[in-house]
Amino acid sequence: MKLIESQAKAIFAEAGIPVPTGRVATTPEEARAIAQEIGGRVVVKAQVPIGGRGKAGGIQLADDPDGAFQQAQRILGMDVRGYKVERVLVEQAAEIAQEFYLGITVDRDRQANVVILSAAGGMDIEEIAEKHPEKVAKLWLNAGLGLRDFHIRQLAAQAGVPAELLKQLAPIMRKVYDILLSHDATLVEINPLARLGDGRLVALDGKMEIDDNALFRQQKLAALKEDEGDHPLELEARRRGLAYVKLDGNVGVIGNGAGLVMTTLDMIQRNGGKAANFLDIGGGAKAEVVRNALEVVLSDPDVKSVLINVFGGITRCDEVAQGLLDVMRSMEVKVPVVVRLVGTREEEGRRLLEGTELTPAATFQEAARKAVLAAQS
Amino acid sequence: MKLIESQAKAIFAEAGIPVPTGRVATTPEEARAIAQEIGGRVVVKAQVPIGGRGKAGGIQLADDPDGAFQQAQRILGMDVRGYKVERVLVEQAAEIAQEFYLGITVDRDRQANVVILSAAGGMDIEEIAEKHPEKVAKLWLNAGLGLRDFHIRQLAAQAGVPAELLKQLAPIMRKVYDILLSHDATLVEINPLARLGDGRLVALDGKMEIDDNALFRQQKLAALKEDEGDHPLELEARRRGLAYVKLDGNVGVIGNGAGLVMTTLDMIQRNGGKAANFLDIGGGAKAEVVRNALEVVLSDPDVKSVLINVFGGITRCDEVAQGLLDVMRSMEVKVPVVVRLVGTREEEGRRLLEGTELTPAATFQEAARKAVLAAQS
Amino acid sequence: MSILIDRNTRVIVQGITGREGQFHASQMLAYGTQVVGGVTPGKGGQQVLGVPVFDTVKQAVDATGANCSIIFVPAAYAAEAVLEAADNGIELIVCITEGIPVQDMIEAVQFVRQKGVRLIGPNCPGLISAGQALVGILPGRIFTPGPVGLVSRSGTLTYEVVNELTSRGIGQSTCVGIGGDPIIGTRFIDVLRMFEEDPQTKVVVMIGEIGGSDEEEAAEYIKQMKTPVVSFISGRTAPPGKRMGHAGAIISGGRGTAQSKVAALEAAGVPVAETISDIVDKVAQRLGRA
Amino acid sequence: MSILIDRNTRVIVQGITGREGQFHASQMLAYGTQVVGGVTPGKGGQQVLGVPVFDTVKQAVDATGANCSIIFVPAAYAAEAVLEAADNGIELIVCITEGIPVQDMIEAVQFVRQKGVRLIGPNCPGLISAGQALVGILPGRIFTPGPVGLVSRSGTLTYEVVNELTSRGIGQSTCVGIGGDPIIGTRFIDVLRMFEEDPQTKVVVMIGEIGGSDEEEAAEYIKQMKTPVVSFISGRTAPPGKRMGHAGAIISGGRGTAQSKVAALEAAGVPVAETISDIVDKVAQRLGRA
Repeated sequence: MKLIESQAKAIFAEAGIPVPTGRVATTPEEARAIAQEIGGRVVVKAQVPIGGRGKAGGIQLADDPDGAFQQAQRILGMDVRGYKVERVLVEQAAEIAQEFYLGITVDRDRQANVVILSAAGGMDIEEIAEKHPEKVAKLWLNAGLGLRDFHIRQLAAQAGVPAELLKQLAPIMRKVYDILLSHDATLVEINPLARLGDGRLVALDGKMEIDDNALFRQQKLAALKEDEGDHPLELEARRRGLAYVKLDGNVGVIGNGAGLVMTTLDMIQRNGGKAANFLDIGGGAKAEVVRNALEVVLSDPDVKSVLINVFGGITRCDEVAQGLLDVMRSMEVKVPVVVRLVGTREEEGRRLLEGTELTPAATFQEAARKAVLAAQS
Repeated sequence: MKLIESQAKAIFAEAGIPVPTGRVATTPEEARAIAQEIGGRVVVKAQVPIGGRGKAGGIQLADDPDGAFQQAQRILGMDVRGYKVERVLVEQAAEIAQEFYLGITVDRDRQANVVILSAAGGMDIEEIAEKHPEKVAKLWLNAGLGLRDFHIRQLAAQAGVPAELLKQLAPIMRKVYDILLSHDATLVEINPLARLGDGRLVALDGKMEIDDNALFRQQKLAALKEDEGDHPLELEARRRGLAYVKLDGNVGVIGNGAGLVMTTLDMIQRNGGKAANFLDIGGGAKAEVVRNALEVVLSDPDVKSVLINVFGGITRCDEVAQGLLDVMRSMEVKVPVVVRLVGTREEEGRRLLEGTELTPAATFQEAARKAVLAAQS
Repeated sequence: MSILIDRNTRVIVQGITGREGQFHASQMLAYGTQVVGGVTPGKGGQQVLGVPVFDTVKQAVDATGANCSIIFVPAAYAAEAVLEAADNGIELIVCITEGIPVQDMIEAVQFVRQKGVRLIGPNCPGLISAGQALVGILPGRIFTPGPVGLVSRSGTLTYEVVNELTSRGIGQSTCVGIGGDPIIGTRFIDVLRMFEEDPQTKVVVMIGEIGGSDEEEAAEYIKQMKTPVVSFISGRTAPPGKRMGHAGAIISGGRGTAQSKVAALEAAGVPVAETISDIVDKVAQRLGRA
Repeated sequence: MSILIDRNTRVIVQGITGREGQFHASQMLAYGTQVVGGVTPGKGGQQVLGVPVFDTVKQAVDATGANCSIIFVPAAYAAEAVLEAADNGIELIVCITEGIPVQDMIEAVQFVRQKGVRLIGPNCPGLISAGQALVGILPGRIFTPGPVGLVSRSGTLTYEVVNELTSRGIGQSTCVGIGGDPIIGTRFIDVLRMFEEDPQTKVVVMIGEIGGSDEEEAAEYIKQMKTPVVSFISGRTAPPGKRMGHAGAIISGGRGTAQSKVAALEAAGVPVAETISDIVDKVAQRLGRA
């Protein structure tokens, strides 16, 4: 899950990383009050879980409380790349002398956390890496050793960060690494980490990504999870414990195994169709799970046909068939459902489905073709 | 430096390891007041930096405050293997069901911290290891990995600690390791770690050894250092920054390099004498250091002769000679001083000492012989 | 021959008293795997499926001489189980558990590497050397001994391939599911190296998917391999930024697309199949059985 | 030949701008050692003794191709300096610093071992390959090339021996001061193994002292050595429980006595000299020059 700027900055501040004075407002009146409190010039920033808000006009300066009111009024409700702005962060405006990039993230290829530091902050790290590759310093951490002072000196030297900033930079870097570990983050990013006119280093913008697998031990963060701008069907599927992704086609898909389901989506496209979703019921699914899966897929108004593609290994085909039957009996299914069941208890499964309205298919290819045809008719 | 029971227990309590209720008293009246506060049966324990106080009568039970007064009166001032008891710890008496040994210490051979756990607590670990080797579980820690739950299960299984105690034991073990690292200890020992009648695990006695090399970053512990029962000459030498050990002979020894000085002591003994001290002035010593060293050695009333044995590598013989001259000029030296100077600027050094009362020696052997003879005369 | 496991592999099951652990232990035993013991803290002394249960891996290794461990421990404790196995002389660790926190796995993978221990997974179906030993949750009955080595990030998809291979009379040497997580102990390139050394394996099937760059890295290595490799990449139609079931199956920052992987493989001269049947056709071709 | 260092060793000095670092760098240069640079955080860009100073070991290694580092960093930062060197491709680290906290060294020694890097010290005088290179603080002028390898826990005592060897016309191959701390990177047995492989070294002198059991362990190894070893142990009259100058020179819990070491060495057939002259006599004997 992604944390937005205001959430990341709250965590930074708690850890002792300097951030500008500010607070979140949900109304223009609140924005004015916060600007009043802060005094002087403020910046009003749209809080959305996506980049590009600056270009979209979601970041504006205001000279006084009334200006803050007006800017908040303009930004709140704005659409930033599909996300409606419901909150703005009102912060003391900063006089920036220089911008740095500081991030720690997981490098899956090196199987390590990697610290990235650059003296060319403010842009996306991909952009920095492309435009100024020589200004990007990277260092992969040994988990046992952690982030040491010599690492920090190495990074600073390589990134060309002035030596006089090391005294401020070192504790910030250590705190970023502490935050990464203590919050089970896969990314903690400060960009820009700004040197102000008075020489202080301040985190002007921040981003964090939290490992969903670790939310069981990150109670505070887990509570924020629902706030994400996910599709309502994704939220519903998550509540039911299903690995579901909403897509923009019209063939509903249910299968077992991520690779099998991805391949099913690919096969649907090969046959001229487009999947409405990804849904993996996993290994050894019981009838109950299958019922839940089908209910979620059928509740999607985009779905014009459904393809159930199961290779029975641990998963038993008769269990899958039973789950399908349960749904057919409890609700009216208005779209064609194509079913391919292969493997463990295949015969038993097919027998259960005989005489129902489900469309059987013998092969992967046949199933994809039939489902696409059904959706088009 | 060694921490005594009350100091170790204060650290345990701060870390959240259960210890009996109690406080230190320096007078029988205080002991009575503490016993009154605690209520019920108490134990009065001599606080000395040495083992064997139990056998010496330094641990006594008292049924009531008056009993505590009497026991404290008896124990305070008592001599335990050369240490005068100036403090007693008055603690709630515990009903012990079983005693365990738990310690973490530095194993220099394996270059690792080793955790030691035994179900046969109460005795010295050497005694346990000898009498019940099968009951002693040891585990060497990887610094990067630290002490993990599986280590604790492994130790408990091997030591035969009942599984139902694991829930209490695990956090205590983790805290002992945390204390070791956070206090730069080379030993943290709880012995006995007692299971009481009600099932609780409590640290009934504790010991810690702190790495002298780390006192620069252990301000609180460094402040306790002066409290140690060291010889006054050792304290004085430490104040002057000298590596000095008081011994029980009568030949004062000064040399450069620990091995050289140890060998000098050995040579003195080979020649029928006995050294009054060990004193290493280290490498590259200036005249000032030599002067300090000689002053400390000469202030020892046991010293009947002094042997200065220097092999000049980085250390310059003329610097050493100058330091000796400074002392000879500033005070009356009443005992014979034998000097062997070899190596860097040997000639210059000898020339400086010509015409003084110092006794020159050409070889290691000659120097030792002359110093021993001088002490005997 | 085979890689990683064979008839002589001595396996313990960490988490043997759990539902999953016990069920799959029974399947492994049924396949003929030497399951010699299990580990569940607090349950030492019990017997499960006729094998002894221990409180710790150390006890299990001391008592049984196990050299391999398969882990069915819940996600919150699974990385610790890996550390315990690696720290106690286990040479091959197979971690089935899904949903282990990434930071836990970074530590575990680095420790395992430092110890010179081989870890397969996590979030994987394990592995099987057809006709010899099953250390995993793969459906043993679809496998038959033969010349095809398989390595895959996806379980079920692999079963589809194996099923079709077997039905067409083409057997398998070893099939390794390396797992769907971003941080895994063994990657394509590691397994390819082993197949390259294995005399039984005449053709290798590599089944990749979106996310990361293991396939691209493997493509570089395959250039110098003597054993032919046939590949398949799933997720060609997956949208960016969405996790497709596997925690590791995600296109992020424009990296890890199926297109990038297909391009790298094709540049290395590796045929990339379009469908599962196509994989099997290409394998048959390379075995001269087309 | 020699062990560990020779004419081609490329050395950087960590802490080169300090008083000690600079003085000994000049001595090493004077001896002919290839000192190629120095490291002092914050002083990068300066020149000291004609060699460049860098902020980090990485920069120094990148710029100079150094493969060896000698550390003169204050005790509070010295273990970190060891980690930095080990993490940046240095193959041989010589740590002179005295007074490093034990827990810092445990971590550093374990990390260095894990990286496959060799650490000499800390709290040691370093080493010298006579006539070739000096990486340490030993007085170079007393050494002369020859057949005797020395390994010692004590600096000055070793100089006494070398001085007498040289004055009697017996030269040295390499002399290694392994240090007086309880936790050290290289122990007697490690250096003995190297001398055993070194064709130049015909006799080894091992100078031990009270504390620990390195000498006892070495005695076990010497039993199977072809190169003869002569030994000396100081501290025969040291009282238990007292640190004799070196942090590692302490008899604790009845272990680490000179008597135990002498007994172990004698049991292994190693002659233990009683005096320094006696060491040299025994060496001369073994060289057939008695």
